[in-house]
Amino acid sequence: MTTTDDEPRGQVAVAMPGAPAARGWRPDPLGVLLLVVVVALVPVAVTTDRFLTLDNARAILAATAFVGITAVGATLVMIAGSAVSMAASQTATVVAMVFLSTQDLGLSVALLLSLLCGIAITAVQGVVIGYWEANPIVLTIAAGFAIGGTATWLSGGTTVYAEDDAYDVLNSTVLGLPVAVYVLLVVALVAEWVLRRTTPGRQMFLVGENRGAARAAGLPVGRVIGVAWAFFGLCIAITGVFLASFNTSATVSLGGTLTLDAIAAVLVGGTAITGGRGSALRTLGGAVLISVIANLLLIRGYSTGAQILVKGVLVLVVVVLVHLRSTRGHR
Amino acid sequence: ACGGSDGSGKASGGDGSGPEGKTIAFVGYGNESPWGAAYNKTFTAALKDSGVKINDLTSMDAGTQIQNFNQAVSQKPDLIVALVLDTQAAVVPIQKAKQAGVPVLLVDGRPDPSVEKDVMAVVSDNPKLGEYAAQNIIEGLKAQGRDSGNVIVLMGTKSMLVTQDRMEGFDKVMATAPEYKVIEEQDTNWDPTLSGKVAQQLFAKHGCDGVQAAYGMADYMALPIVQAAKQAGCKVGGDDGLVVTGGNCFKAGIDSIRAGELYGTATEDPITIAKQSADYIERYFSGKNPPQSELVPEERVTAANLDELADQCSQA
Amino acid sequence: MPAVKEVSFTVGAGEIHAICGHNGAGKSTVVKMLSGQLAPDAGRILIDGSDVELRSRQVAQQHGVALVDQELSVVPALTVLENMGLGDIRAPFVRRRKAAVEQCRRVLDEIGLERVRPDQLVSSLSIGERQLVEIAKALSQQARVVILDEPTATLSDVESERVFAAVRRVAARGCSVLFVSHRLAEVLELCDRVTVLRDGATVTTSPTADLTVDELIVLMLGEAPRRLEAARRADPDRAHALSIEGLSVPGRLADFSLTAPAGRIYALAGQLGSGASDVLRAVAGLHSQATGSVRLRDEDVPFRDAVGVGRAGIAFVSNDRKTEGLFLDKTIATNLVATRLPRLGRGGLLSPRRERQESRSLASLAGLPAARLGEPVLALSGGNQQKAFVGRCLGRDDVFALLLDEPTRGVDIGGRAAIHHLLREAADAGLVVVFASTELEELLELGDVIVTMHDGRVVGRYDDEVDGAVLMRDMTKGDAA
Amino acid sequence: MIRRVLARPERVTPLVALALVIVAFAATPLRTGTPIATFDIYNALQGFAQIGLLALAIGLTMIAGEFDLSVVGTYALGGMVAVQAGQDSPLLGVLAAVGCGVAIGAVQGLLIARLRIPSMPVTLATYIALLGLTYAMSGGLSVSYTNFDATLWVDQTIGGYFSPRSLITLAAFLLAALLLVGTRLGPELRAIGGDRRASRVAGVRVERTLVGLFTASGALAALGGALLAYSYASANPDPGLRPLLIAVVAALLGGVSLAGGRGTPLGLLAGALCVALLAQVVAVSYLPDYTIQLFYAALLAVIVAIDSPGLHRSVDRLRARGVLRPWRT
Ligand SMILES: Nc1ncnc2c1ncn2[C@@H]1O[C@H](COP(=O)(O)OP(=O)(O)OP(=O)(O)O)[C@@H](O)[C@H]1O
Ligand SMILES: Nc1ncnc2c1ncn2[C@@H]1O[C@H](COP(=O)(O)OP(=O)(O)OP(=O)(O)O)[C@@H](O)[C@H]1O
Ligand SMILES: [Mg+2]
Ligand SMILES: [Mg+2]
Repeated sequence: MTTTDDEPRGQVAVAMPGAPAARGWRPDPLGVLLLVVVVALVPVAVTTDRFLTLDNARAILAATAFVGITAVGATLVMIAGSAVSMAASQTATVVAMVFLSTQDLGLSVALLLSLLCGIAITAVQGVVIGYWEANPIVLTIAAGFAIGGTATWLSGGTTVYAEDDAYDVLNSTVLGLPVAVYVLLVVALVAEWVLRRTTPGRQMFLVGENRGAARAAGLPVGRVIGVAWAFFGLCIAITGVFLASFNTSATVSLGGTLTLDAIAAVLVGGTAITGGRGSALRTLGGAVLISVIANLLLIRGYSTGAQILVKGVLVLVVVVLVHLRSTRGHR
Repeated sequence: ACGGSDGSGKASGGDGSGPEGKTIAFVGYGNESPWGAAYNKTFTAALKDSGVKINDLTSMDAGTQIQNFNQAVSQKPDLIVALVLDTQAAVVPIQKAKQAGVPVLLVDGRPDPSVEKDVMAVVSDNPKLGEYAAQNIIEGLKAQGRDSGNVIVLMGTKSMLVTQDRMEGFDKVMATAPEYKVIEEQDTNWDPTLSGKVAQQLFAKHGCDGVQAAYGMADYMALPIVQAAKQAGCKVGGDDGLVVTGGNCFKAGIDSIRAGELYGTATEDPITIAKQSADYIERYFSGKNPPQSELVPEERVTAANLDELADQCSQA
Repeated sequence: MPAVKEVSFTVGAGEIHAICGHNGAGKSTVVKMLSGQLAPDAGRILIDGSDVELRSRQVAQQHGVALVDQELSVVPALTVLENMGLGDIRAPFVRRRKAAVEQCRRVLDEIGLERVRPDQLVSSLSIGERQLVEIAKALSQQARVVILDEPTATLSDVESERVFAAVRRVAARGCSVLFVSHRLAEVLELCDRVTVLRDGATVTTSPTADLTVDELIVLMLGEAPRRLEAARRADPDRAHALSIEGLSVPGRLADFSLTAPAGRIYALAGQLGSGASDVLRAVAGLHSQATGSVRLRDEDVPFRDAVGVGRAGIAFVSNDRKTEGLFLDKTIATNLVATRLPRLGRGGLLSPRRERQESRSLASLAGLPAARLGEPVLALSGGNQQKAFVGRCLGRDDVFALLLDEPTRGVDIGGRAAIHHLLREAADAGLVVVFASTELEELLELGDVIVTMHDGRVVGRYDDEVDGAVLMRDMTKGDAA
Repeated sequence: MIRRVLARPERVTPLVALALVIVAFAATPLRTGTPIATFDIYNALQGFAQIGLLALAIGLTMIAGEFDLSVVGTYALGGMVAVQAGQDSPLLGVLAAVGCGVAIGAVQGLLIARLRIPSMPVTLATYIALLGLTYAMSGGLSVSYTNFDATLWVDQTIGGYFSPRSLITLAAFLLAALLLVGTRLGPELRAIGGDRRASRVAGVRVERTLVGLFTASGALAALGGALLAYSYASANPDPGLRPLLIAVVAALLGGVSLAGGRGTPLGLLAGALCVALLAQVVAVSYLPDYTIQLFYAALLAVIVAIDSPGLHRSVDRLRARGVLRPWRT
């Protein structure tokens, strides 16, 4: 209990090297990964029959469209710091039902109503998350149960059909690509523009990075988060409308695995789940990358299991790299 | 008007006192499934006037269903009517029901072979449905005058007996026309969105000229194939377009056949089987000793007989 | 840059040894190395004459080192009892509740926390009580070396006295105590010897009996601090005032009123827990339970709503730039314009050109290098970070009042002068400036009107010349030194 | 008073929730006309066994401020491994499954603790990968378990109310409770969830504890999956997200918060029982299946409200403006 007698007892002598670490070029792990993936994909792609064809490129884009649109919306929400929504697929399903059941009012009215419905359902969650600081995961799990349960209750589980097939125009192709692909591109560009060039977009980054600081600075935290969720709702609604048109009918399980697929795409796009960093265009890239790999495996005849496994590993690797990159230089 | 029964035995039990006052534990599919919803509605309505009390234990979650099945056994109803999601998991509850002396009527999917003898069954003729799909494809391709062709198949959840039975029937008939080759079989999990996605990629992989026919195991899986083909720029139907066939006929499928896109489908509509199972129950309770296992007659649906079956198929 | 270059000192058994130095001198870094949180790149640490390698907190504990960290390190989610045993390597794996409760009760009583129950959640304690719990925990660990890094920063004088008594008891048992503090008078009173650090190196070690506070300050800073003459100006237009009436925050602040006209700088003098900081936070909309009324330029300020406060023309600089201030990962430019985005374009659109212009002009106003605008704020030194934080609120024509909580926390003397200069200019430009501080020098240097506070109430108000000793007496509610 | 109660929701939430559900359960005879049978309780406990270990696995990680989404993947894999490895010896199957769970949990724990990555994306990725792995192992097919002795054994009734499966689950909860209440581990877990920096400074071995925690979580989930597969005599390659969501509901009802630092194993036990009883209430009163979703939604809504700081501030604001009457404390 004592530090012994008189002379040198608790002596501290510390010296640290004088020069700070050289701040030269450092490889960006995410960039390196992308390079590695692309380099690794090239020989596989070249040796895979019918992979490098225009038709296949089209198919990959078409397969990306539905999940991609929702993922772009989810990017904004994740950037604004509210992590993820567990209710995306239920919301898309409800929107699809609304869209088909209102077809008799005319395509544009149906479109308007269903988009509003998606925005309203999702924005309400966003407002609660933004203003009340509710935990987004708990809230959206609750919302998922509520939406799914109510949809089953009200529809009685029956399939919803359209009275009119005007919606078929949404299934048409332009220059060989389905309309949904163009919509995906537009949505991604708009989202990127909103994030980079508008006040609410910039504020999403700020709120997501440090909500406490944003609040103390008097930024409209609740409103910003609400806007992000409303945009997300719009994206889910667009996905729902396309799902409805593509399937021509809607059932309670129409949304399928949309929720997790969208989250995977956002994560592979390098958006940080803690908020404050990310990009809609990179999410688009992430969604395409997942599709490319799934397509490659499909064409090479790998099982569904292998496709899912590779997707999971890809998400894991990107998550780790994104994290390493974000903490480079500090900590 | 019942289909072939195996005649291996008569359903014993049923005291012949009629359905009045009897209790049924109904462990069916939940209303989340449109097929289930239509079945549940028709089935309940059909038994309404008979005085049978139906205890609703339906669920679309496989685990909950098994638990509900056990619950049903403990309540010792006069009959358990079950449409099970996980055939294998239902084996133990069925054995328990047998021990407890509660009769079980299995509807839709056939029981696991190990308990085949322990239950009554009103089952869809799944092998037949697969055969019909193959017949549609062969007929369609022949009509186009093709002497060769590639076929893709998008199945329902592979782990289910329903899927396996249909594939068996399908493969059997396809074997009779070796000039047509099945080049892809993908499990798309009864998921319309996934079917569409996989179809898109298969068309890209093989090109429009690499696929002549497609089988989507249910109409809601076949229609996304049609959409995917159209979006890939492939011709659907007509003299030289893709021949697509479905199953579990739905209204959307009928409409599509009318539009000349879907070549054909087959029944297994929930209405027919609901009515037949309700009828079976009335016979059972009235002591008419229905056969232990009944098959629901299935119909092939094409443009030729569309009008006769449109009504039956348009309920879900 | 090494945070610590060359530090050597020796602490005897039973000695209370102080480490002093200005902000950023490297005191906490030394403490981190001694407590196993940071590995030294070179050098030796000896305990009882033998070399030790303190790789982790656990190893440090095995060598008998107990620590009170500079940052409050009790876990609010646990009870007092659970916190006492948390991370203590001597605590048995299987908890023995009865013995632990008794021990905890005794330790709490010794440090003057008779009111606190061992089963109480720490989250229900005040900040001062939490700090005392942490100190009590370290002192009860039967350590050979106890390190206390600014243990009294959040304590009242009475509480501090209790801590000193406990520290003396521990030292009397033969334990070495390392005491880091900015409160120089208490250092001289409590400690036997003091080691002064400057820029990461030892300046000297000397017995406290040979030193006065002024001599110690000279040792720390290298030269005696120059005191700027307080320039006091008359109030211009009275309508431009910020007036606070009957502001109360339950448990923190009682019935505070102040009218602060534009042009003069108002200083709220008070130690942590005095309510000075709470006045500013309440006005800034960060205390949702606040009551009273606040008016700026004859308009009501919706002071329970941070967004409304901002819209009413009040900008707030909190005392914690890390969690409530800057967006550390974002660039300096982004941080500078973060609060004025709606004005950098029309209809919600940002104009990159105007953003660039604005951030450049703000950087030059705040004295930040324009060349580094694209770097993340994190790369700046603490002082420059603070400049960016304060600079963010300047040069806005929609801001009429600046509220600053500890505007120069952790900033060296040069940076401090620069920030003071900025605030002075802001006041001259017609802004209401109110700041809260615990530092006498800053209060005297910057405050035109000084309001002293203690225990949630105003003690005195000084519009004219005032002696630092008077302020100190007010702030500690003790007798004049 | 209310304030003091709200300060410790980990004690109040599970008790109130469980009390409500028990009342609802006790009231079912009013609706159905048949009294509650022993079997009803047995079956509710079977439901508890189905979800309990999963809820414990995810709940423990939530106490430490983490969120292990991969438990449902481990759950599926555990079932598959147990069925494939345990055809001859059920014990071997369980051991193999738990071994897999331990390995998966340890790897994740190392990633999360060493690199300090948020657990949610890591475990989400692992979940997807495990799903793929299980799918690949079985070719997408349900694999049946032919050792019927084991199937009958795990579900045999013991004392009318219990089965070995529900007893094992109960034992896991009690063991966890014993460990967390009786040893340093409990406060340490909550400290890690409540304030990680402070725990490090205090000397808690944060990394080691986290690795251990994820390992335990993986083992529990795999054990749960294995027992379930034995009980069903088959392993399903894709259980869907629903078990996960229900486990989260159970944990939240058990007084755990996603923010971490709060919760006890006994609370989790109450939460899991609550969810199981609720399912039983819906089953025995012949309510449609979707009603249970609405119940979950309603219960979660209450929890969201209790746990929303912004809502508390709004209430404070209203009270400060005199719109609401102040709390009596
Ligand atoms: N993690 C870190 N990385 C880099 N530099 C650091 C880190 N922590 C501290 N520093 C720097 O090391 C120097 C010494 O810091 P330290 O915290 O030891 O100062 P201090 O004397 O305790 O100051 P104060 O009185 O404000 O507590 C400062 O220049 C600081 O900026
Ligand atoms: N994480 C970092 N990355 C890059 N450069 C850094 C980092 N931290 C500090 N620097 C640079 O090192 C220099 C010294 O920083 P440091 O924080 O030690 O300053 P300081 O002495 O504490 O100054 P101040 O008193 O203003 O806090 C600064 O120019 C700063 O920009
Ligand atoms: Mg320090
Ligand atoms: Mg510094």
